[in-house]
Amino acid sequence: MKILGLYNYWIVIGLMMIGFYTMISRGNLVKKLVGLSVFQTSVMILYISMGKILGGTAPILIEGRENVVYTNPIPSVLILTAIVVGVATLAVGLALVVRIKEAYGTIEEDEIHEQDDVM
Amino acid sequence: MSPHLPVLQVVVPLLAAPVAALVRRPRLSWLVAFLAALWAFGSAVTLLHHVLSVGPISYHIGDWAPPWGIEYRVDQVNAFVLVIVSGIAAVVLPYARASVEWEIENERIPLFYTALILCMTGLLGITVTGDVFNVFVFLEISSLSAYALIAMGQDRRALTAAYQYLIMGSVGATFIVIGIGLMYVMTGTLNMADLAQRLPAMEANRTIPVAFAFLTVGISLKLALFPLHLWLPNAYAYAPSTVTAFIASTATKVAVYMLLRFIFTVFGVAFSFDVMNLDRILTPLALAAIVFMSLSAIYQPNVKRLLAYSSVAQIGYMVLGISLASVLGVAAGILHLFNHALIKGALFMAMGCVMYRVGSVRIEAMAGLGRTMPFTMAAFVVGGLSLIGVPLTVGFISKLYLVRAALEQGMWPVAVLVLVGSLLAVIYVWKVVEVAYFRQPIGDGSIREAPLSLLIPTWVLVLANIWFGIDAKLTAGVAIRAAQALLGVGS
Amino acid sequence: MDDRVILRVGAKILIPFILLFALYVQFHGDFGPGGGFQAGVIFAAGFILYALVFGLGAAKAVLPPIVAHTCAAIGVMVYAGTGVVTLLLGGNFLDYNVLAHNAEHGQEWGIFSVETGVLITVFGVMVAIFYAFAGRRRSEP
Amino acid sequence: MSPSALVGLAVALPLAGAGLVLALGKWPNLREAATLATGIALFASVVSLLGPVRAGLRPTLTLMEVVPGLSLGFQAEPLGLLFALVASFLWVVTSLYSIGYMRGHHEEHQTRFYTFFAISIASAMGVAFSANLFTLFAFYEALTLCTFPLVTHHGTEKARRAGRIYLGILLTTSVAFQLLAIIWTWQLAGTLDFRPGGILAGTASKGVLSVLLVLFVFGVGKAAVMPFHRWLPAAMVAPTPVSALLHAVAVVKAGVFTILKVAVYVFGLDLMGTLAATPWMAWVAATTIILASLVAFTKDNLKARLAYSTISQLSYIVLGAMLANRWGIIGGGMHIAMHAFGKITLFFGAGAVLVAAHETEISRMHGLGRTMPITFGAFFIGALSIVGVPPAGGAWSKWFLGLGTLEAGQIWLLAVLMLSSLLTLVYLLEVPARAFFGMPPEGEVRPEGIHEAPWPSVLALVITAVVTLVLFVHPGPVFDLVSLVVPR
Amino acid sequence: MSVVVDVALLAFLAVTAFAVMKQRNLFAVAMLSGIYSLLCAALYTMLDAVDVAFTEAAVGAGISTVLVLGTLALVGHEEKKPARPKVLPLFVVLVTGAVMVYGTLDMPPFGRADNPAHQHVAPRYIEKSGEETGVPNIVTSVLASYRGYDTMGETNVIFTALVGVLLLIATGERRRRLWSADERNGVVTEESSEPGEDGDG
Repeated sequence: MKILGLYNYWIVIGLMMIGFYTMISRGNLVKKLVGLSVFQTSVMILYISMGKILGGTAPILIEGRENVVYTNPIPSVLILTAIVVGVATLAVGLALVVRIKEAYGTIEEDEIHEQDDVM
Repeated sequence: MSPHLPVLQVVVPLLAAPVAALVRRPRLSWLVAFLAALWAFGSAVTLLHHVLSVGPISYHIGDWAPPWGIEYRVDQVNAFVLVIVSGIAAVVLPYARASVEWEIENERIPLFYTALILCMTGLLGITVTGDVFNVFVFLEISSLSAYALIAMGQDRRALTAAYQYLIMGSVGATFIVIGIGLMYVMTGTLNMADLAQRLPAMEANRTIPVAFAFLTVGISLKLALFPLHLWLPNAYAYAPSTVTAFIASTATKVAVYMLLRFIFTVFGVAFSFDVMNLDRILTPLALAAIVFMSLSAIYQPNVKRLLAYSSVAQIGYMVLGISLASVLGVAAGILHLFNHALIKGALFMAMGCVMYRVGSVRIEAMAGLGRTMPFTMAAFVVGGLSLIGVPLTVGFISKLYLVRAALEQGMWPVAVLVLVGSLLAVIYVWKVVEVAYFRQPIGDGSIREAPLSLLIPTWVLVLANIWFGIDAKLTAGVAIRAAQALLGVGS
Repeated sequence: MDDRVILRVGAKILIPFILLFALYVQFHGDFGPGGGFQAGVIFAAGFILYALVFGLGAAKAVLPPIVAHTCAAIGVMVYAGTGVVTLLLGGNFLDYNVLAHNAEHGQEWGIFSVETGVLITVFGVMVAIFYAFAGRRRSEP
Repeated sequence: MSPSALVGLAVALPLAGAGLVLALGKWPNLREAATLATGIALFASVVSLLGPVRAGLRPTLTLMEVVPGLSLGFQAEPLGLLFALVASFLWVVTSLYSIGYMRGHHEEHQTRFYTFFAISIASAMGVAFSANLFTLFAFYEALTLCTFPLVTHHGTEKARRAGRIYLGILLTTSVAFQLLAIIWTWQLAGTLDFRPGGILAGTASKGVLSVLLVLFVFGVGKAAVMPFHRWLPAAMVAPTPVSALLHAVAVVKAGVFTILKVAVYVFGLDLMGTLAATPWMAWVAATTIILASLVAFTKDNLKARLAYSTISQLSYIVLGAMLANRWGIIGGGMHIAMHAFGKITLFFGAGAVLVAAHETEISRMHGLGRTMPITFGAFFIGALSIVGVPPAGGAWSKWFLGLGTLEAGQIWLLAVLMLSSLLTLVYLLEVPARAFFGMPPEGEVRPEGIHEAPWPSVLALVITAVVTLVLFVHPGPVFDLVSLVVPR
Repeated sequence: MSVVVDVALLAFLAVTAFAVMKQRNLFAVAMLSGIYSLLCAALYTMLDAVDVAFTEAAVGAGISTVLVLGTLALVGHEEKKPARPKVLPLFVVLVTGAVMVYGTLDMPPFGRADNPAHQHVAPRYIEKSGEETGVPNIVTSVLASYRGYDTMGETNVIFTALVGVLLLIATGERRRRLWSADERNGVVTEESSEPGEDGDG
């Protein structure tokens, strides 16, 4: 039972790790950033699943109905912020990639290093 | 003192940022930024004074009592850090004006200053808040602006440096978020004080140690703790002079503060050191940083890069002090936080002067500057001596406390390594000094002394190095009290 | 040209609805899902669609980048400004209760005003970022 | 003027002098005049401290508290006063000498030279009058740093390499060992003040204190105890006045002075006597004495030979301290003065030869005595003093050191002293011997027109030689002053 | 029932994430990440986080994808074949994952109402926010009022992102000076978009 209860978390951890791996193992600068956003998104899933209460409803008060179980709103709030932060990071990162492409003519890490090392 | 000062400390710069963006005139936006920094410095000093005389302040934003609302909490520790950050900003901005006009294209300048204020705002926000998620939000403000600022460097490697910083920084931030989430799921709260109350009950639990681990690693990425420092050298080396001077003396310091805050206030010294045995990891890493990074500094052909490596080593000193987990040790760490900000600020600003006149900060380019730019190089020498830890400079005070803290616990090998570190500093500082004073100037003798607008701020910091090295009662006293506050022992 | 006429007509019809929907999301945020941020994104999406269909030039003619930048800055100031106003009215920062004669209205107004701030900023930022990327000349590899 | 103000003045005057010199750089005559004037004023103020101190006063001046429990302060006590007297008097003489030397030798950057010279003296005064280990360390390091430009004065590659060795050894020892020892002392004793009877007694186990003693002895690199002596020969690339005053008097004496202070005021003789490390350190010193003398033999370059002679003589003083008894300290203390006058005379002689005859190698000085009788006469007297035979002052200090060894029951150390005196006799007197009686090898003719060095230089070395003689006839003042350090 | 759906969604997510990692055509990657976001949005609705779902759909699937595509238009869309399987990253990732799994072992099981997280602060929002703010959507009230300061920070983050992007790619790029590689005496070379000329000399 407990294992089943944690299954959710484990999948999410798996997702996080896939994103994380994409991010740190790939040499393509755009790919890294996509990996980063997958990583971050998965963390958000973790948060949201923490907030879920089985049999609960979305945390929007319903007039005149007593003892409704509402899902925990706090993770949602935090994640709303986190999503924004994520897209902000992505935007800056992509802008950097564009500039790097203009300066080096490539967005592959190893080629960039080669260029800098010959100097 | 206005009761709203804690929040105004952050909100005024935060409001100044869009204004600086809107005025769209370099000079005007500079003025806005400068005023914001002055305000921040003023209020930080007021806060520190108030905290030292009256005691910690708790400010409820939106008038929602914590843990339901976000709390701003000012105590001896972060008031001190506030003073450091805003003080450096207040010194760097006058300096920035000339340097930025030379290094940054005109139409970029207003946004440049906007980013600079945003960076400061973020750092101040991290420092003053008492809510762990709020830390993350402001962390991102400071980081994002820092990435952009670093990328403004003239060498194209600034771009790759910024990108690398962005990747590693985001990993760090995400780790911090994970840590916060795990803490939240176990306690249901995000308020630091509240967490501190509820966590001890969880010590047996396996989730909290993991949260602790993620937070520590995430923060270590931000503070460039060896071996997670890879982003730092290039970032410092290729960023514009102003940016290097500001970020080098504030960003990592605030990260160190975060480490202090989490391991001492949130988790508590007992959990961090008795249960998690943090010292067994931090002490070796810190020592490794001190020795290896000082060694690699010796082999750098670019002085800014050399100083960057030395920064990583110096961070080692701070972390070492923290890892001793004694009042004296933590005080030494906090003291070095302040002192190193002064040292590196001065040194990087001197390098900015060189950049301004010579257009390069490679060691060969220093040739003969002792004669052509006497005041700049004198500033560098004094800063270097302070970095080495010569008596009557701030560097010496830090070493004094650190070594004493180590000896207090009978760790004399640690003490020896600390001193060895400063000997290595002698080597890399002297490398530069020799070139500057014993080589003939290169090129036609067109190189002149840097303009006063650069020299004066630089020398302000240099003199601060000496002043707080001769009269360290204030800084040392505050550091001790801050350490006592963190460790929760009589104060 | 002609092959895109359907697209253009479609867009002309669609965009007003998108903008309306954005406003709905904005004001309905108190009762259902939605709020300033989502509204801002959708609003921006409308413009981006316009730019994609009618070209960047046309879009910039309708909404010059400078305006977008200003929006971004203004929004932040609106949000923080709300806090300052509450300070001036004697409350803590962002303590909406003081904004009106009673707490509930205060909260209502406060939340409305900050959500507006968010809307403006997000809209401005999204459009401006889109302009920045779209306006960049491709560098030949 | 109150005594404590005078103490401050002693440190401030040379600094002011440095500023003055820098300001007057354009007009050499005024510049040198400023140096001389400062020197005389300094000497006067130090002398005027003599009365109060002998009357038992300890004028103290605390500048400020750096961190709680650690202050920057000065205090005039007999030993420091002696050091200050010697250094300040010889500064006047040396400035006189340098005028002749620097001009006769057409040195460059003379303003820089005189400026840093004055700053060095200021630091030496700071060391002499420091009221606690922290202050002492601060000025000790300052002395190292501000003599660096003097050592590398010529800026040649050779000078630069020498500078690296100089800085390398002095900073390494002081930071790695001395600073560690100081902070450790602070940790143990809770204070760093110099107090009669010491501050360390009973604060830690004998073993720890022994380690501490070793750290101090090797940490004071300026005492040039082997194996940390290489910097001193290296420093000889500097212009002769620097070698003469700084590397025969101010810097090196600052080192041995520090060791004496630590022995008397930090450890205390009683404690020292009980430490296992003390005799060992005594033997380290003894070894240095012998080895340095032997090396001196092999050196044909006069300044190099003098340098190694200095190394050996310094260890006499270290030895005196390590004997940990009254006579040892008195002998060591007196040797500070006696060796200073003797050795500076020798260096003046070497410099004079360099200026007048452009000779540096002993083997090529044959016959010079006949053209430069005054110089080599003075040299002879200086040599006698270093050897330690009448009628030169050096005899007394060696005599008391001898007594010290006997009181310590270290008959073998006495033998070492005897032996090294013998060695010294041979390697020093060789020089005047060659000069007066040596014959040039066949077929070599000296360039004509060699005569004594410029008059200021000659005057200077005559003065020091005479003082050396006087100190034999009237050792009283020195003896009284030093014996105040270790009252019966 | 809902559990089943959410388990299925998670499985889809895993597949998509894996595809993102493997796929080397970056346009496809962009699309896949968009799909990933949409699936997340669906999952969030399953988990009663409707606001988040909405936002994720708008941002993750919308804005982010547009940005990535816009970038790809500027920088080309073929990823180089990874040279060799990197060992260190794999190790790092496995360790991190293992630590996290270890951490979940004592985590309260998924979806229980008695989890500590639901006991402490959230209940007050659920009970009081109604009369305290008069806003039925608790998420909105917490977002804009209780934790309004966070949201202000968030707005600032967005603004910061704009400042960063404008600094980087909206202004004066063509006249930007670059120093030649060994910056000796700061030799200045004009940046041009063509590789080879730019900066390396």
